[in-house]
Amino acid sequence: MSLPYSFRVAISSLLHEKWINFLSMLTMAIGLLFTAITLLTVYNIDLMTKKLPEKFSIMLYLKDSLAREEIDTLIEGIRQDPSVDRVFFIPKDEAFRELKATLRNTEYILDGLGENPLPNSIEIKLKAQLLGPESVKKLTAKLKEQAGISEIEYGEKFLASLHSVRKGMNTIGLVFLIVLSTGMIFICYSTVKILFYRKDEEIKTYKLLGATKGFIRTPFLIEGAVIGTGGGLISCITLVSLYYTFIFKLSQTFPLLNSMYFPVELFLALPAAGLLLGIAGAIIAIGRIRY
Amino acid sequence: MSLPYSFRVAISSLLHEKWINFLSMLTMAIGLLFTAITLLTVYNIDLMTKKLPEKFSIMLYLKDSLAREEIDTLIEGIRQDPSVDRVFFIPKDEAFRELKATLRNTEYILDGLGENPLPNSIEIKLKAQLLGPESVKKLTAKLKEQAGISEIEYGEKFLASLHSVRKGMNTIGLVFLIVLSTGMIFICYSTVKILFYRKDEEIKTYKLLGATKGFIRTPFLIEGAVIGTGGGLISCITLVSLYYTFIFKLSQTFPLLNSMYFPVELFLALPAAGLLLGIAGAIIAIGRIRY
Amino acid sequence: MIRFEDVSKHYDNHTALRKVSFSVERGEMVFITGPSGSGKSTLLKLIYLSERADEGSVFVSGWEINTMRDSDVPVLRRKIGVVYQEFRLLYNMSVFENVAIALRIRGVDEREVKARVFDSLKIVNLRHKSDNYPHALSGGEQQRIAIARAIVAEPILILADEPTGNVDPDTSAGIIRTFKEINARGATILIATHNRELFRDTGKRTLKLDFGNFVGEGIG
Amino acid sequence: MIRFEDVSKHYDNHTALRKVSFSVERGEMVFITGPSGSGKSTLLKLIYLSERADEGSVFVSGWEINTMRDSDVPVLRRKIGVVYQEFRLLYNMSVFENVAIALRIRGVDEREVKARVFDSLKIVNLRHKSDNYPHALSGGEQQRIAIARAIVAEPILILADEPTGNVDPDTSAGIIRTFKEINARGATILIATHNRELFRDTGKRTLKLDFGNFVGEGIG
Ligand SMILES: Nc1ncnc2c1ncn2[C@@H]1O[C@H](COP(=O)(O)OP(=O)(O)OP(=O)(O)O)[C@@H](O)[C@H]1O
Ligand SMILES: Nc1ncnc2c1ncn2[C@@H]1O[C@H](COP(=O)(O)OP(=O)(O)OP(=O)(O)O)[C@@H](O)[C@H]1O
Ligand SMILES: [Mg+2]
Ligand SMILES: [Mg+2]
Repeated sequence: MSLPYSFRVAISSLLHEKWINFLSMLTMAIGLLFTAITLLTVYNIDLMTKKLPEKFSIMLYLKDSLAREEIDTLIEGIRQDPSVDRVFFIPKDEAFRELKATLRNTEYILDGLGENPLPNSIEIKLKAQLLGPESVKKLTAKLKEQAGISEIEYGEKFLASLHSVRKGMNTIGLVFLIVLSTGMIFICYSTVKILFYRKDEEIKTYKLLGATKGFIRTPFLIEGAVIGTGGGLISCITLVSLYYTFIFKLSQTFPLLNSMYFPVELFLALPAAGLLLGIAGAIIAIGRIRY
Repeated sequence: MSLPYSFRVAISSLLHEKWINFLSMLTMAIGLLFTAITLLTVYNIDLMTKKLPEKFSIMLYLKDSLAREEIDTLIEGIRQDPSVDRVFFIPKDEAFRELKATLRNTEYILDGLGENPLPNSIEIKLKAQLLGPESVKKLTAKLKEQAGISEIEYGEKFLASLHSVRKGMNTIGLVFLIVLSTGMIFICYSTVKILFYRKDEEIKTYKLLGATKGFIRTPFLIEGAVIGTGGGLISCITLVSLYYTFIFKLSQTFPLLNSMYFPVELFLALPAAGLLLGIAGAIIAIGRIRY
Repeated sequence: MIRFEDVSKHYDNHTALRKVSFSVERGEMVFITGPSGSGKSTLLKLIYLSERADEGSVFVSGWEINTMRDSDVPVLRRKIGVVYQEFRLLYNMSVFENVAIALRIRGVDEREVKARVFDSLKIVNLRHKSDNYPHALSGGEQQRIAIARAIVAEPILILADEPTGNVDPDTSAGIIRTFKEINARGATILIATHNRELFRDTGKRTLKLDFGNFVGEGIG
Repeated sequence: MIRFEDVSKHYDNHTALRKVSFSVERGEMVFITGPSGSGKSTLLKLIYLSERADEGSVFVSGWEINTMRDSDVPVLRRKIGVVYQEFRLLYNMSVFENVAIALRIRGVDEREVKARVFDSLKIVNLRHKSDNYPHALSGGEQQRIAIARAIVAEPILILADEPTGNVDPDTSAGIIRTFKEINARGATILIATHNRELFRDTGKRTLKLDFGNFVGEGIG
């Protein structure tokens, strides 16, 4: 059987019942749209929680007795550690200026102090991907053995809660993504299945006339593909419009949205996903053809 | 026509094509499930952002010259303001202890100070629902006219960003809720429509036999109602299971989830919503019956 | 009972009836005959308002039904029993329910339904198939179910479109005998058929259609 | 060409054929007759494998088709042209496509299709309806489309189930004439019918079924 013929049959069948086919297209569009929105949301939340570790650092308060060269070798040693990203030296004078700035209107508190009571300190930023309660424990244990450090401080609580937030967010996001995608894929499949249900008699007639499985299936696969791709295109257009009408406008008043990431690949993937779903849906919907 | 008869017809029709009807039920279940999940999410985010204002307060730093009675009348006056929720007086000694606690390991900074340099202060908590940049401006303007107050401090930036976060979250949540609910309701309708599409011939036969509109519609409405209610029940059961397998377990490791609110009414509303959607879907799907 | 006055019916690309006039008296039994595509089914459809005439007037029981309001159509149809050429059975209902539906639509008391349905099924010799579904019946059996459904409610007018196309001569004769009995009890009956054996020797009036025109009238 | 050996067919609650044996030679034209529900359609269904026999053997062209593998079924069916009692037209395709499908399934070259379809439609006098959709045709016209589809691919075996139930005597005679011509060119033809006029004076063999048993054989 020639492919152009199958195409003609599929197109004529699509047009012959255009409203119900358009309805199916819209339903698939909605399924794909929500999968895309969830994907985007989960992805962006993940991006945002990835940025959080930047705020984390380990502070080393140094003994006043340490000479400048000793400090330099200390810093150099820390830099060697594989989990360390960047190291800053904060001289005691700078720390004092910062404290003053923090106290702002009440800085007169410090006026009574003759001398700067703050120590020199070193701030350590860790590599984001290696950041976790264990790696920090290991590093601090090593640093404790070093001479010249009077105290080590890091936000243990912050680190722990940051970690649980990230894990929680990612788990919830993933669960949500899986549940929703499964649901939406099921909806796409179910739409094609219910749509093709009434074609049973048609398929039976084809079989009785002696048509091969391929001959019977091809037009239906094309129909499924057209409905799926159509749905994908509609969802793609809707997503772009939603982006421009809401996210784009809202980001003026709500700058957090500005940093959201909308990968172009996703937009292009929607019609492709629709195509695949449509064909797969049609294959499953028609089922095994038995003579 | 007797209602029991319509029921029998509907049930026999449902059973006659049980798989496709079950598929429609599942599809509606998914639609309802996601609407419920979104509703819950938006609702909980709203609840959480509603709790944020508790962290906001206005600080009044008082002149040392103020006598205890004067302070009391001042506090009494502030309490009269309709936007004020609670008022605390913080004596200078307590403020000093707090500062010491804040500075923790570096409290020796304060050792040099002979006398407590901090003033007495009053902390004002506003009613959450009246909290906003304007109401705070109005209150502080009024307070500025009072004698005995050396300074008024409040987190202008915090307030502004809190406000925009709440507004943004609520807007996004609402948009998402509307878009998703519309989509899911459409899916429910579309499922019933596609399912009933192949009943055209059946309806035509009924009409030719002289059946009244009510006679024709009733069995289909019952079918729609059964499919909708079934879908609602399935979504309800799934939601409860999801709650127990995920949220409940996750909340052990991720305590934020503990404070999530799962209203029982929502669970009960799902089958009811399914029922309504099923009947409405059937009415629209059958359409105007014309002779 | 039935009167056509210069009735024409045009489909998109075809004129099925051309200025047809005739009348059938109350209590008559009339055959309509003519080659395939001559407009027999169309003529019947205009009576039960499955189609509306484009020109002329159609009277049934004194009503001009061609301009009838939509809301009156089911009332008209409930007075008529129709054997459709394509049977129009309900394929997700049992044979019993397929016949009973005609009574249920007319609001017949549930206690009466069973007896009347079985009586009707007995007439077409299908009492034993009452629990089957239509797709498990032979072509002729399906046609007889359609006949049982048309007569069960004892309508004042019966329209039968090729009611014996799928049954053997003996069964056909039985069906015509049944129609004659019903006719003898007062019902008006119109049968479209090209089976000459049906109206041969019945002594009933026969109208002959060809290409949408009446071309003859005789006694069978 | 066809041989039945003690073939029985039981449906859920009914025995449609009971130990039926007969054979049809290559190039024969045979009528199968019998009352409604006697098993004529079932017998034909066993040949094109819409149903499988429960007991006995069915031979077509020397193959024992009752135990045939699923994958060979379409090969068998493409050798046969069937006029189904319920027509089985494709209602979302034009009349032309409904006939052409039989050629397309057999992989006939697209350039040949048009001419052959129109030839076939001319035989059943429906050349002018080729652009219509089936639901816009009269019952008899639909039946003739089914006949056109069965003969267009010039199969070696034609099975026709009540092929003249909805057409007038003149058209019937024309259809039988066509079948005879095709038969004269070598095709084997099996026609199930209870229209005695069809086989009267044809000089062809007639098999008579009753309640699933063969009860007689004669020359029409
Ligand atoms: N799928 C089925 N399930 C149960 N019984 C069936 C089924 N198909 C046919 N029958 C029964 O088998 C018997 C023979 O049916 P068949 O269709 O072969 O009769 P037929 O000779 O073609 O009759 P007709 O002239 O009315 O078409 C009938 O009584 C019918 O009710
Ligand atoms: N819906 C339609 N659209 C277009 N043409 C139609 C339609 N219905 C019927 N026709 C045409 O009108 C003519 C008369 O049709 P009708 O069904 O009345 O014929 P009939 O006398 O019943 O024929 P038969 O004996 O074959 O059933 C036919 O040529 C048919 O093709
Ligand atoms: Mg007709
Ligand atoms: Mg048969």
